[in-house]
Amino acid sequence: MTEQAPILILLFPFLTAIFVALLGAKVPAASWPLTIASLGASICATLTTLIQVLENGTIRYYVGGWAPPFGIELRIDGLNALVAVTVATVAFLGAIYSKDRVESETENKGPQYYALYLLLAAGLLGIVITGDAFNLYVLLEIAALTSYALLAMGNKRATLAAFKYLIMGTIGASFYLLGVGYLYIKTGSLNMVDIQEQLIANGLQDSSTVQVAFIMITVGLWVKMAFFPLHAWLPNSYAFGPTTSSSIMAPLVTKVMIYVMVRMVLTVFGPVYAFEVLDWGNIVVWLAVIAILAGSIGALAQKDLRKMLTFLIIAEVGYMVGGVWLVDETGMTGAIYHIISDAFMTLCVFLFAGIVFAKTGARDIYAVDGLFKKMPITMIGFIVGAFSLIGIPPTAGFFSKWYLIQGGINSGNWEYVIALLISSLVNAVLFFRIIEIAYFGKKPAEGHIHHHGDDHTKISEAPITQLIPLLGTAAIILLIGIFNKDLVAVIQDFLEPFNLVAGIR
Amino acid sequence: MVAIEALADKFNYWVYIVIMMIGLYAMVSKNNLIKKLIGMSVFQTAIILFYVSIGYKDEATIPILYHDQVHGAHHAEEGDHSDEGAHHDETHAMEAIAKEATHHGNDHAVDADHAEVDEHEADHVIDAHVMHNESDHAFEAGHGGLDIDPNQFENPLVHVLMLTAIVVGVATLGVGLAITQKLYGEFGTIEEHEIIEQLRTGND
Amino acid sequence: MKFLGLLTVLITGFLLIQAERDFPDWGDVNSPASSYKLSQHYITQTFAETSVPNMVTAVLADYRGYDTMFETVVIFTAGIAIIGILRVFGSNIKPDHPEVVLTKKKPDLIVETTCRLLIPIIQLFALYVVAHGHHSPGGGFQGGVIFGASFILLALARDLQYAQQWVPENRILNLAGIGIFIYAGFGVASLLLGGNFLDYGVLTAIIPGDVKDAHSHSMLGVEIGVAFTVTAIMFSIYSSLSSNGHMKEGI
Amino acid sequence: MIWIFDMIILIFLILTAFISLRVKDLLSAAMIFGVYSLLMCLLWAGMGAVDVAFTEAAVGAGVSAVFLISTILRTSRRSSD
Repeated sequence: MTEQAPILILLFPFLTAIFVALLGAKVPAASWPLTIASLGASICATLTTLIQVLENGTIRYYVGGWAPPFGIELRIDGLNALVAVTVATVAFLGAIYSKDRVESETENKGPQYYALYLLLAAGLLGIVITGDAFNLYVLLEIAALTSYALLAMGNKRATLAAFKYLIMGTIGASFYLLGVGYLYIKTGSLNMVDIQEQLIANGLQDSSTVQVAFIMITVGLWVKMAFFPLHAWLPNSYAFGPTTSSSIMAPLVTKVMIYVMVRMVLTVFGPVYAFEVLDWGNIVVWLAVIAILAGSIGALAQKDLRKMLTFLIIAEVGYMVGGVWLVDETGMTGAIYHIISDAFMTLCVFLFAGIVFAKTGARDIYAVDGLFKKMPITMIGFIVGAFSLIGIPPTAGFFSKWYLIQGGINSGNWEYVIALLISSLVNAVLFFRIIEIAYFGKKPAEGHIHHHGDDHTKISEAPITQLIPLLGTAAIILLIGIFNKDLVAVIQDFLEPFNLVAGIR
Repeated sequence: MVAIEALADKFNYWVYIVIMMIGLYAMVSKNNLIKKLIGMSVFQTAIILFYVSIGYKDEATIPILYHDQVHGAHHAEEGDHSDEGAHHDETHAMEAIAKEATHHGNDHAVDADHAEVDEHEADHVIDAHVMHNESDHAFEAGHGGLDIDPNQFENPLVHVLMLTAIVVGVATLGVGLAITQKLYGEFGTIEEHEIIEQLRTGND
Repeated sequence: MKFLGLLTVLITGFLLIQAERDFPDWGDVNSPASSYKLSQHYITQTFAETSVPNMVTAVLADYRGYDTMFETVVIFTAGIAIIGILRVFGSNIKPDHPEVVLTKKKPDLIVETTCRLLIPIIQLFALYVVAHGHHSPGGGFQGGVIFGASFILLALARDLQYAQQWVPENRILNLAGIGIFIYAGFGVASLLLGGNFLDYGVLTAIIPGDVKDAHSHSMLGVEIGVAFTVTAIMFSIYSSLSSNGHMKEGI
Repeated sequence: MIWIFDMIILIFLILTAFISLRVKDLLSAAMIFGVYSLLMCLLWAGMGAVDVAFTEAAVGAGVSAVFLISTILRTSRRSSD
């Protein structure tokens, strides 16, 4: 059955989602175990695939038995396999966390929530493993529709944000679709690898249609990943949506979009086209610098814990977009590494924010007041995530930033290096402030902000279903950091054929 | 008249841009949520118009085979099996026949020399996809059993893609309308600026 | 916002016009999209490989069947999403917003008689569209929408509750799920028989006929699955939207 | 002469798209959007995309318009722009 592993990655969550939606009306209690079981099975499938990829190289799975480009293929190489494992694991951990919170945060719509959650996971996994440009669009829309619904289940601010997201997301996806249409009109193919072969074979390097296709696809994905000037939909939707929804969407949706961008740049258009023929690497790096700074400044201005974290996501997106466009192998390695480590550290801090919200009912950062004494285990988990976001060794965040900075230095993009350092500094300020409040309690001068009175005495350690995902995430962050050499080896194996070192700039 | 006809030739490609921009403008700058959603639908149909225009071919017909092509095909295949040994070098013909033969293998294994032909065909099955030669696209009648000229039919692929896109469009519209109703239930209005105003005065 | 909209439109429009300079002529048979092996293969080989004269159906349900399965899932997702967003379950039913005043509809003789005559015909036509998708335009999706529309017509002619008596919401959701299970079932069956997912060719073991027939019959099967889901979800979406999630009078 | 027919539809398409986004009454907007979808469907049928046209006739002109109208009746008909 191992040669069927690629399709099983997707089938488990997808079929269980339908089952949960049907069964949920009668046996709501069965939803959660089914969700966990299917995501666990999906993790096993992704790991099997990863091992196969590491042993035998790229896997090409022809759905329907039709050879590409006639049929749709799932094409899994080192990059997808890693991202797929990440997506499945994050979804699994997020699902464990959901158990206690769903009923209260989504007005008793547990079964629908789990069905949508699984469909979102299936959509994202499908995006990651597919090798067909149009198939990616369909799955993009599945992921998008479920996201809109998961967010709109929250309070009224989240509903408005979900509407904005719907409009922006549709614009992004439609731009992507249009870009694929332009590629199709010039190449006649939809298979990613085949598109690139046709682009080279037909000498379409100078075609203005292909250039616009590249711009449309990139901008469409930038909208979807909330790259700085196009980020308007993100902060409110993740900050006010149900904590359970944002604990899967914040780590995954933007990261998967960055994966798609990397895939488009490397596999569909090819690094030579994307970096040499067009040569707007510098502009994009500057845009990324602006995004990083804007995200950091935005985060400094926030009093709301989750909203602060959403601005950090915008800064992180800047890291990765910049890292891709540094046009340097180390930079690209760092960007891909950061996709993985950022998924886990975002999950970690969002889980923490969810736990704090669940325990205190408050959204602002002073809600953590004195939590070190009341919930020490939770705080340990949070500190690992926070240290990783700041970039303190041996956490994952340190190593990915290390590679990004190396890439910046190698390619001479000093503005990017400086922005990265400033952003790390801002993260340090933000998180040490939170840790300080949690450890020493808030200062008297700040006492006017929303006092919670007697709540403080009731707060105790979080329930086990919330602790396990938090601590699991923290452990994974440390593991990714400690085994960074192996991870980087896999990424560099993947990057080798693209030959990013030689001949560019 | 010729000039206008020439303009009309590319007219589709112009019109989709115009419609798309109307839709995009509505999505970005209208205040009313339902207007935004109508704009979204207009925007998506414009993209579908673009795709359908890709598939259009002059003097081609809808991508459904004619009745006599379908039924004539069976006869032609049967006729071909007798003298197919002569056409081994014809990639196209072989590909079609090879498929046929493997599919119908049991039905037609009557000829004495059929076993030998089958061997040849088996080789061709493997590389049928690879050997597909794109330059000579006209099928000559009598060679491959199915006398289909690709230029006779429109490109079916874009139609398939756009069926999917229409479905996605209506699904998004439905979800958008549901969110609109929820917002109306909470704010009592579907004007975006009024909602934002309420949020500002209500919470800060 | 107006300025922002105008700016977006101008930039995008400029880009699209740039792209258009390099397009092949309209209707050109030698454009890459038309002359590349992909579309040529579909046109010339579809019948030989699947014995379905309607290429669109064949490509939809077979060559790109994976896409179509997710297209069905998109519809299903929309249905669940709308229930998740709008539906009000049990205890916390809020009164309707005062602005919306809906009068209880009295059955109208002419409308009702017309519908009584029309609905069976519409449903028959829908079944024809589903079943005849191999030979004429149509297929599971179109047929499903028409079938769903017949229920919507019923709900419009009388009221939602009347239509709900015929097609209760929980049953209709089951129908939607069954539709997807039928579709995925063909895929899983081919997995179990040793082929790849949705490889209808290996289904000769359980479907009578040769490989071509297996493709053709499986396509009919998945089209029926699609029709189930689409019928159910179209009506479900209408019910939720027209009653604001309360499943009461409707419009 | 088919292109004259095409041309007329295309011009009407632009007009209906514009008007449906322009009218202040949302119910009219929804109806005109239905007309727009129907014209689009005619155009596609003329271009030979019968399956797409069929779907658009059922979805765009039919079900989408019903969805829009039911939402408009459930919310409000007026629009400020």
